[in-house]
Amino acid sequence: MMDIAHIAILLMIVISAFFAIWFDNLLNAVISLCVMSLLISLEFYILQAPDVAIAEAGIGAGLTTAIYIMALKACRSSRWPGKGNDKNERS
Amino acid sequence: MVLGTVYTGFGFWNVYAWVMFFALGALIVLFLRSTGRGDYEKGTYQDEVFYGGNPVPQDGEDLAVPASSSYWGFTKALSRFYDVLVSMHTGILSDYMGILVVTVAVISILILL
Amino acid sequence: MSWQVHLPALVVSVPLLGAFISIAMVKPRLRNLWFATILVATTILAFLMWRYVAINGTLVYVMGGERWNLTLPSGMTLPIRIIMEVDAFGAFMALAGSIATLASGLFSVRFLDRVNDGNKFVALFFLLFAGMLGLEVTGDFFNFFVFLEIASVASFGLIAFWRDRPEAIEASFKYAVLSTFVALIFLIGVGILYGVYGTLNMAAIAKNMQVGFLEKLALVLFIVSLAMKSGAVPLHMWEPDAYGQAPAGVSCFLVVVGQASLYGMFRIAFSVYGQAFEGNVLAWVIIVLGLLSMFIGVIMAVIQKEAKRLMAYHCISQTGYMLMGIGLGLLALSSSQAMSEYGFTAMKGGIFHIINNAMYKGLLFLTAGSLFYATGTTNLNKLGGLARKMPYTTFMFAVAAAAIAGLPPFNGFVSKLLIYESSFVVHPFLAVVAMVTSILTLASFVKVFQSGFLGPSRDDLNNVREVPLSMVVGMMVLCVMIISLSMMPNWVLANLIEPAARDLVNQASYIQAVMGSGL
Amino acid sequence: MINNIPMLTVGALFVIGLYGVLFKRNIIKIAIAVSIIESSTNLFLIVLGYRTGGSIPVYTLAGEFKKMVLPTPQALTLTAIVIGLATTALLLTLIMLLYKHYGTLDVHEIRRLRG
Repeated sequence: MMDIAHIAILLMIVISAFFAIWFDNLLNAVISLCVMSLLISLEFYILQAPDVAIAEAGIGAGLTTAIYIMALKACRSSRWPGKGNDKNERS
Repeated sequence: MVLGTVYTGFGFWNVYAWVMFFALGALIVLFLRSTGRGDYEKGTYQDEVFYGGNPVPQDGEDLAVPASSSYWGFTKALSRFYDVLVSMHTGILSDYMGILVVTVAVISILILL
Repeated sequence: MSWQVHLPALVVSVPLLGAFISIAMVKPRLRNLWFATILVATTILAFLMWRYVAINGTLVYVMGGERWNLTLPSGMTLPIRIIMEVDAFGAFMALAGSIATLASGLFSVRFLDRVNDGNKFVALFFLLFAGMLGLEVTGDFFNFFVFLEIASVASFGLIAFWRDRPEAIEASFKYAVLSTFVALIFLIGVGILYGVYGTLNMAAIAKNMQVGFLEKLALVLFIVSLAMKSGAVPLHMWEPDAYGQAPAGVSCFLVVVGQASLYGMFRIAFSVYGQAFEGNVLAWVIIVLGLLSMFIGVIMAVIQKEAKRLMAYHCISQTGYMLMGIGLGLLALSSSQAMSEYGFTAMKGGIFHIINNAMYKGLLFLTAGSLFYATGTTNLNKLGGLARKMPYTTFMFAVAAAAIAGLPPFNGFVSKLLIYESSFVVHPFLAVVAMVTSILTLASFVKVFQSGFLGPSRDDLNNVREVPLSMVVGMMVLCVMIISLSMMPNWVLANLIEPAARDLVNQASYIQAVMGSGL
Repeated sequence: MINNIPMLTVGALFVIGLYGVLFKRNIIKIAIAVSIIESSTNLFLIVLGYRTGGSIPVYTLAGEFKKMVLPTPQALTLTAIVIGLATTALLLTLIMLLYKHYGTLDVHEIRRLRG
């Protein structure tokens, strides 16, 4: 039973990593990355490393995602004045 | 004259011999200079630049050879080689990463096998 | 026990202290004073460390304990503590690096007046300094990785310091992605070695080294990652961008940081793997990397128009000389006859070239920086006739250019001579490439000299004047170093270079210093 | 068999990340790919220290277990996670500045420095 859960988590890690690369929408990709980090922290817990799991959940899943989302917001709104602020202008 | 002598295992080289050589050269240069004409005067027609008989441009920029023109013949002769080299430096990050990965592959083939 | 045994820890912690305190400095004058004080102090510490190592042999420092290992009740000993190990080669690298850093720091003091956030510059500068010295004193693989990352992160910040210039950001971004990837590769290599040997201590791994598939894989990862960090062709693409866009003082500094990565590569190739790695493949890989770096670096330099970018390409080609010189030493490692015939000479050449390159390449970047300070551009098409207006800079440039091109009375010639003569024994082709590179180096610096300093003066550069005194002093430090290295080749070879080369070759003494006869 | 599956995951994550770095054109995607490679390295270190049936390497929590997983890789991973955060933050800062200057996130258009 434990083994099946373990394998399922590993599989889900790979799938979420794949989606993090595959999604064209950047927000979805970042959320996928966050899910991957959470699953990896779960995997760390299974591999008997609870302290690393806490660090990964806090830093990898929490802080890193926050930074990514801040960067995404900044990339949508901050441009030199005069160049337009429309996010659909680029693709 | 052991001081300043470097033995390379195949020969030797002495720094002070060279310094003396240069000092000697400098003395000869000074001697030649002292035999020059003494009737040179600053601020007269002797100061004027001779520019092939043409009027001399006021700004030095028009006189100077720009850096991109130096070794023109060299780069022209090797232009095919240079084209390849310059096109290697594309400025695209993905290409650089690709070269890195290919290098890892090549070196691992060499060392692992 | 004298206080001097703590030197390896001090050379890392003093710049770190400087970094963290300099953020809090409010007044620019106070900050500049602090900057200069910590720089001089660290350089003195590095010098004392070099002297201590020269007198007492390899210095081992254990962080937070007397002994590096732990003996279990069952009688088994485990290498557990963080150790720092400085042999003559490491001490030599630290000394050369800190002299160049001192010069670039003194040069940067006036540069700081022009920017608003000078505190951040100082903090990053010291962080990079600590990272560089850490790379050179550590005896532990994971610490090596940590210092590599400290140095990388600080250098991303410094390269992008002119953040209103798009090119600087671009260069920093490219370097950041490549360098992060490469550091992770290095970490994987460290993990592999840990998985096999169960320890991170370089000497302990070296002692038990049995080269199999996994060790070779780790070696590939180490070599590639450190070759990229030191900018060897074909992994050099970031280097002209980064060195060309960084502030000039920082470019001068990045040269020695690149050499610290080179130090790591040689440390791993000689001290960790050493004779356990059979065959000549590794040596030839390093030599071919060196040949490619030399030739392609210089051939690209000839066609550059931007002074700093041109010098950055030269930096690649000079790295090639070091790789080739020390690679030849590695080639001769397994046979003592080949070692005495050409290997040791080549290594002396390579190691001498490391300090030479730190000095004259640093000086060249500083002269480019003072050109930029005085005229606002380093584009050679827009310069001309500066020799009369900037006599000191011109003199320094001429000295450095003659030294880097290997013109006889200067130090560049000595190291190149040693490399030529020893590489000729292995294969004449190597020596020919080295000489052609030297000629092209001269050619491209003649181009810089001709279009930057000679020629008629231009109207748009009429009110250019010589750079301020502290910048001249910074350049003077390196210029004096170049001239004294040139005038005393015997002393330098006997006291600086030979002990370093001997310690690098002698793997047994490296292991012995840490492990004693135990384990 | 079950012990090798985490290793396979490490490999798969590394390959996915490498694919992203090499073939994705958006620089935020490249940063995400670098993060994935980082995670794979962390996972690699933890898996390296794992011993089947081992317990938490904390003496008071270990109970009557005889075997512990190796503590050193866990300490290394903690450091690596923090370093990873620092580099990711720096990369994203640079990306924000790049977008400000160039107005694009396409890596093929950020190439003023070449030749």
